[in-house]
Amino acid sequence: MKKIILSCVATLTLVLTHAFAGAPTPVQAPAAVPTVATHAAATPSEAGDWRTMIKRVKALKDDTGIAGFISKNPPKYLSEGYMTPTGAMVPGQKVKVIGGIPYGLGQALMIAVCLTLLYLAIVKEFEPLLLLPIGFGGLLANMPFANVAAPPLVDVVTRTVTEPGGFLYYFFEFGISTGVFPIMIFMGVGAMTDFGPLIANPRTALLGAAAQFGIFAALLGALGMSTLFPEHIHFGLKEASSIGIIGGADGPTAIWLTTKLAPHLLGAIAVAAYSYMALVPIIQPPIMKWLVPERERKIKMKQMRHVSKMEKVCFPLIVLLLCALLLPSSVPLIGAVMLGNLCREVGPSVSRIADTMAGPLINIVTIMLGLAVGSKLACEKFLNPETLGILVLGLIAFSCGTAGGCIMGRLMSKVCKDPVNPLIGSAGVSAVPMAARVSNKVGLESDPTNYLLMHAMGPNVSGVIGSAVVAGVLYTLCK
Amino acid sequence: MKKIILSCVATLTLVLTHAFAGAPTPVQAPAAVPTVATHAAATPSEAGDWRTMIKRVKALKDDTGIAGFISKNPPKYLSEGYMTPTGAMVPGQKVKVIGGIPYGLGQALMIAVCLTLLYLAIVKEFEPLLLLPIGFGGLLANMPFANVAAPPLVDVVTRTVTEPGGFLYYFFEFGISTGVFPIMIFMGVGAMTDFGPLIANPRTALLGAAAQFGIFAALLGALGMSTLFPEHIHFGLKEASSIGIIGGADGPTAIWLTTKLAPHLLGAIAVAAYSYMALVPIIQPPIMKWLVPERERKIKMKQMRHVSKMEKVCFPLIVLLLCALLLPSSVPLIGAVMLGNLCREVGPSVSRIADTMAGPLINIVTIMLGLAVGSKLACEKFLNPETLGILVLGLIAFSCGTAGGCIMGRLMSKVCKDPVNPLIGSAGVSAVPMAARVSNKVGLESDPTNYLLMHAMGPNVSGVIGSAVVAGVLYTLCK
Amino acid sequence: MKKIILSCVATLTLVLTHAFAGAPTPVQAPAAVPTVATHAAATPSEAGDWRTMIKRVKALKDDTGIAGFISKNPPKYLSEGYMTPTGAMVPGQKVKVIGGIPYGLGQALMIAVCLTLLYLAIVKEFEPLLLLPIGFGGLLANMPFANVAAPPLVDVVTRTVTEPGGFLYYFFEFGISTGVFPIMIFMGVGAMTDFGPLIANPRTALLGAAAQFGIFAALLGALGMSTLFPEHIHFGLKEASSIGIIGGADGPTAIWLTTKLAPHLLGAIAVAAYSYMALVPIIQPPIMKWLVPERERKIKMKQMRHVSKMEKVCFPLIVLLLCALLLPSSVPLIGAVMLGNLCREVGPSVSRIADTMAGPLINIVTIMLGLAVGSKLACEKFLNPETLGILVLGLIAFSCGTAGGCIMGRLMSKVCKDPVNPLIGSAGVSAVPMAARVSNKVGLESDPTNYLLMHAMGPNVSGVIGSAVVAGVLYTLCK
Amino acid sequence: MAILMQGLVLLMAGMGIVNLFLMLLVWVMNRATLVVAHFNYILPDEAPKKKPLLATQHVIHSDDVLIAIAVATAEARTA
Amino acid sequence: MAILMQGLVLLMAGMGIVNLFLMLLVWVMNRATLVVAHFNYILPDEAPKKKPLLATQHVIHSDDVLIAIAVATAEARTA
Amino acid sequence: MAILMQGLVLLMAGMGIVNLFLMLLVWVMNRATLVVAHFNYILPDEAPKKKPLLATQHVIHSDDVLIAIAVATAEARTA
Ligand code: NA
Ligand code: NA
Ligand code: NA
Repeated sequence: MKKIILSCVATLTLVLTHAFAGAPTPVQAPAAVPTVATHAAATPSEAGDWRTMIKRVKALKDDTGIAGFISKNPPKYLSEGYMTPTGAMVPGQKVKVIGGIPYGLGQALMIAVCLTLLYLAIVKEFEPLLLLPIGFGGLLANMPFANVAAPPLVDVVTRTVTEPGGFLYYFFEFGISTGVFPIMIFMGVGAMTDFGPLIANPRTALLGAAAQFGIFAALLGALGMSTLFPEHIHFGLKEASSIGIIGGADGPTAIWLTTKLAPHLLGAIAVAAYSYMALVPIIQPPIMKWLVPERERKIKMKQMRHVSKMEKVCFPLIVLLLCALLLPSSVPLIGAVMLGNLCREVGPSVSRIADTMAGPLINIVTIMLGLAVGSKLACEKFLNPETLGILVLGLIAFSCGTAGGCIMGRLMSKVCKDPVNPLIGSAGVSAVPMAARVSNKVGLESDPTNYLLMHAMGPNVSGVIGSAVVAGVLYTLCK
Repeated sequence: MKKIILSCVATLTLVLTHAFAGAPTPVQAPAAVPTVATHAAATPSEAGDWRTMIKRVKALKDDTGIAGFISKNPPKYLSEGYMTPTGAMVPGQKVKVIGGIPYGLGQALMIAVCLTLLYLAIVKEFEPLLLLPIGFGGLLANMPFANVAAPPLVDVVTRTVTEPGGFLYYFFEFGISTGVFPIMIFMGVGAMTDFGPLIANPRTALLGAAAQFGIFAALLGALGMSTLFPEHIHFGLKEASSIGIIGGADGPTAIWLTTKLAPHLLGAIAVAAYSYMALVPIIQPPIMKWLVPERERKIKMKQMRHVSKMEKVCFPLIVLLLCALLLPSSVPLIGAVMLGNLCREVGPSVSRIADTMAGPLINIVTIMLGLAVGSKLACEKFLNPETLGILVLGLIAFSCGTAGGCIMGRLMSKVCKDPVNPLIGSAGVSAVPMAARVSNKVGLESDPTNYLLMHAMGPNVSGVIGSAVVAGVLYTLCK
Repeated sequence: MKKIILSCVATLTLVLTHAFAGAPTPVQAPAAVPTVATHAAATPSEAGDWRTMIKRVKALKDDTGIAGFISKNPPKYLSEGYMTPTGAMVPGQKVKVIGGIPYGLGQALMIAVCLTLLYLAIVKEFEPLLLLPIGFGGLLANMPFANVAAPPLVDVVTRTVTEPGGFLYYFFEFGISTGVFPIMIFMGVGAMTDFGPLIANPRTALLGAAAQFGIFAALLGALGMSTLFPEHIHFGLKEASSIGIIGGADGPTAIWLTTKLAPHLLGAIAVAAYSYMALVPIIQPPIMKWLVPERERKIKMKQMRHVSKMEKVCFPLIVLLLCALLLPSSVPLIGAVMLGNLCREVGPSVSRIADTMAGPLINIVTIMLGLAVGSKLACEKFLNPETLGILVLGLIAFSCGTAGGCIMGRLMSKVCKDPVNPLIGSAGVSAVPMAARVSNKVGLESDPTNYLLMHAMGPNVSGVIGSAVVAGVLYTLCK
Repeated sequence: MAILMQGLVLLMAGMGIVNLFLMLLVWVMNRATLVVAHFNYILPDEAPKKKPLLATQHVIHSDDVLIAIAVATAEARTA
Repeated sequence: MAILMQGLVLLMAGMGIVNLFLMLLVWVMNRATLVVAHFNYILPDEAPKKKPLLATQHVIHSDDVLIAIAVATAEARTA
Repeated sequence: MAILMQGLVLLMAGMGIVNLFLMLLVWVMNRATLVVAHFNYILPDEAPKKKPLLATQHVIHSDDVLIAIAVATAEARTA
């Protein structure tokens, strides 16, 4: 077996080396023959003799990934700009990777980053449904000369597409640039979410509001960072808002807002959002234990009342109408969640729709959204101190959100007649249903008979509404 | 609990009122500091100090839905026109709501209309799979400043999209403007339809033809209306044809034709078509009983012969080829139905395709089609006497179609050797399978042992072919 | 029954003949009345009196399919060019069907061809999941005046679409022009493929490499043909490469490459590729028996070792990274397969994604891809000697691929320590899993106890990688 | 009124065409049935024809399973 | 520092709005519950509430169930 | 003829590259297998590997059926 491989390799290497070396081969005759194309349909590629082809074969070595990884230059469409198929001119940018390292090396580093993401997704099971596609998309997008995320080549005069773009480019333009994918994910989220615990105990919505504090803490932090390190970190209000929304702990909301306000940070923010959502069981418990004294952690809440179908059907419409009256900019996000939820609660007559939203539709969109978001993990945008900042700020966002929820929980625990266990406050950051499970788990540690899961679902789902509201507000104020 | 809410509300109201009131706060110092952006990446939103931001916060009150509902003006893109991302210029229109009421009030009324639609869909179960998305789409599209159905903002010079459109805009452009969604729905319809009863008893196709009379009755009615009330109702041939096709009792056919001939009536026509389809069990029986004497209602039909697989596989191809030879304009609709049906009848080797057409694909498309159609429920197009006219004419269409079918049924009953129960004629309006069930039910009332369901499926499915044929003819003659 | 049909036909024929004959009907009065539109909304279609309408009805006979099939001219958009909605100008072509026969007759012949394809798909079960949609798409696209594959009509000045295109046009532009559909199919293929046998026995990959010889044999054959018959056959390097790739026996790879290099051959090449894939059980066995002596056909291979989950998860990443390093142009295809496979192997945590790729997503895309590819079965491109050439060359490709695999199999059988049955070499042409089954069957004929299926899956799946590699190389060298 | 006359022409043409088309279809199908009868062997009927249904329609609830179990158990008991 | 002040305004405005909105929601829902209670008859609760889940889960074939029953019954009989 | 020569070059280059690539793959995989063997603990094999199937095809959780059978049998026995 080894022999055959070796002998084949030897022979072929010989042939190819020869070709690459450009050695004058014995067969010289054809050189004299004029190589005019022999028939009408002759395409340019036929012009020229076999030597042209050998030259092309040799030129292959300049197009290998290896050559790409040691190259200095970013892809032309990035540095020189391009025309989109619809005729828009996208200007070129000054592309600079951190430390002035060559672009190819930057791509190689990004591939390492993406492999790490895949490791986290696959082995550590960090939100694998999203981080696996995002990591894989980043992997593909950083392969030199593969053009998987490249725009199509457009003839500037006739406007025709001379070479189609990469598939990640089309996924992105189709679903992320238009904002359609996050909306469709939200429909599925709505169709999978039971707002019953919130309806049974509406006051828990306040915990979902308080947990949004993390968003603004990170926002302020981002502005502070860029005031402190003006030469390294450049976050304006738009960037700070997009970073803050990581604290909303809702992937689609974060992607929706970032696409609109700070698209250049999309990769880093999406990665941070999903990573910290996966880390909720690690981030939250210490904060919860620090802020909520043992005694209050043992508080048992009253069993939840039954919620009628009529209430569940009316709820999405009420929320949507309130939102329409007060915060129109949040309507797309809230509307999508409430559409999905309405279909879910109406029951059998529209279960085809609800099942589709929560099944094939959300799955298909998740694949394409993940890959498209991953395609924005470009080295010049990810390998810089700002990404580090985003990671730090994301952690701040989650921590402050958790703290906000817990403190509000303690406040409510004091003020309300019915007992409230402050631990359910931390579930207000959403990250459905992980955060609610964390509340439950921490509660069980103090009293093994105290099941908080259903109670924590109230703040948990109201956190989704809360961060959609905040996203709308930030969009209106910062756009 | 109440206390906490009240105290919080009080504090926050104070803060916000203060902000809204624009009262000079004590902190005056920063005013003197020149607020030049502190670093290169400074975006415009950073320029200006905190007062700018407070001004923006105050300005939020002009962008609430409440402000929208009391505003007079339609959205700018409607009144002033806009450029699409592909560079087409859509001219502005003179937008006038009935009675000269302010646009915002019109939107509020439309929201009430949409809530009524949702009520019908959810509680009364009027074709909920379509009317729920249509109603919800209308709800979203009529929320002021939410821009859920707005086109993207395009920079007229560089042609770049500066703000993406609403998701309902993209659904509409993607699937309805192109005519692709109704076609895909029809594939699924074909994959769910058994043409066996029609193949076993081909002459029942004539009942499906006769029931198309409703289409033309409504068409004439529409023209008559606009001749009688020229100052209120303006239906030309295109509008009349689109209204008439309601009588086809096929949603996708109606949407397909209306999109091409009278897109401004799309909302009203789709709503009328699906509503009356749901009302078939109420509309048809009186007409059937009035036109068919008790004696004939008792006629028992011969049991249906077995239809071989070979016949079922050949049928879609035969219909398609006939259509291609005679009525090319009906080929897209008939072709889609017959493709779906062919996949269904071929059996296991292509069941993946047939199951997908009749499952995930039709479900996904239904969601997007319903929402997109609903987004055309704009007040200036719906709140006017013409909508009332459409509702009246839709009823006429269904009634005359039923009558046409029944009369042809009686004629066939007289002429044919094999017994024909005229009640199956009413099933010719399609509304599969509702109309066939109505035939069965009315038949059972006269003779509790006379099951007409399978016999009525013949005219029922031929009604689908019939109205697709009529849609093609109307399109060719009126475009 | 007959009577009623006949009498109706008589009456209606009378009416219509009258109309067609243009006989002056008694009702002359309206002629004097000026037919100025009676109200503001008057559309052009209302102008004119009933005679205009009768004229239009009469004109219908020029638009029937029958008239189309006897017409000489190709559709205007083909001969005169058109503007796409994005503003690109597609120039007109000189459309010439073989033998100078009228275009309509050409379309009729193509319909016969497509019915044959449907026959093969339905009755002979030749890759029915693809050939049924392809055949049906061809059927629809060749129906005169049906415009199912026509581009939209665009107003050259305002750039607005005045009449939407056919749905096959949109399917094609959306998924094939962009190259997205073949990529998505490949994701599903990856999610359905088990690379275990290849991982257990990596050296079988060499068989998958050797079987790619068919591609180049056909490529050379195509060039030879066009040298021999320069007046009938015009294959340049691009065309020859696209034809050669038929030998890859992978539909998506063939469609992907052909769309980029020789889109005018897409219909013929896709049909050839899928047809020969279905014919693998007929094409391969004689060649295998001729090249592999009875004695070697009986060789029993060692039982395969167990492959751990970790290996299966690492495999797609290793292949992808190797590909990125050496052959960036193959990354889109290989990347898609490996993404699907990674999701499959990671297991339960991402099974939603893997199930979707291998289920609803691949099914939906298959329907649209098949129809869109079929829409390119135009007579001027299919009815010519080149198609015959493509069919011959496709057979050469499959045969030479099989031969290449078998010969390499014998070589390996001689050189390797562990026994290798040369019959598994033929599975290297991919056509998963058909070719592997053929290896197994031929093996069983020589020794009824020798099951080669699992061993043949190694070369079988490596053939997929091999032809994706070749597609990338051909694209780079010939574009 | 002119437009009403046009509508009338549309009615006659439209009803005429749809009737003619479907009559032709009836005629062709009556013929085709006779012809096809000789070729049924090409695509023989499957024993238990499975009809593609809505994906969500096959969805069964564990309830159904429970009922099935109940029935089975009951039958077993009485066996 | 100017930008930090802007951020502070954003914080106050944002937290204020989200709190106000959700408080309003709490208030409306508390009211709505009382009202809706009178209209529960419009949409009565279904006996065993089915929750829409992932389509790919839970699709079962009646055949499988029948086989399961058959096996179960058979085993039970022979037990 | 010139074009045939080009085709020949293509053949040699193409076959060379695909062979080299897959040989390299063979070599890498042989190496990788040895390395990966030490890391199998990272992703342990699951007991019964479930293969992704067509969604519409009625994916069942055999567990459900098994549980059903078990319960049915048990009940029947104790009956
Ligand atoms: Na949240
Ligand atoms: Na109909
Ligand atoms: Na292959």
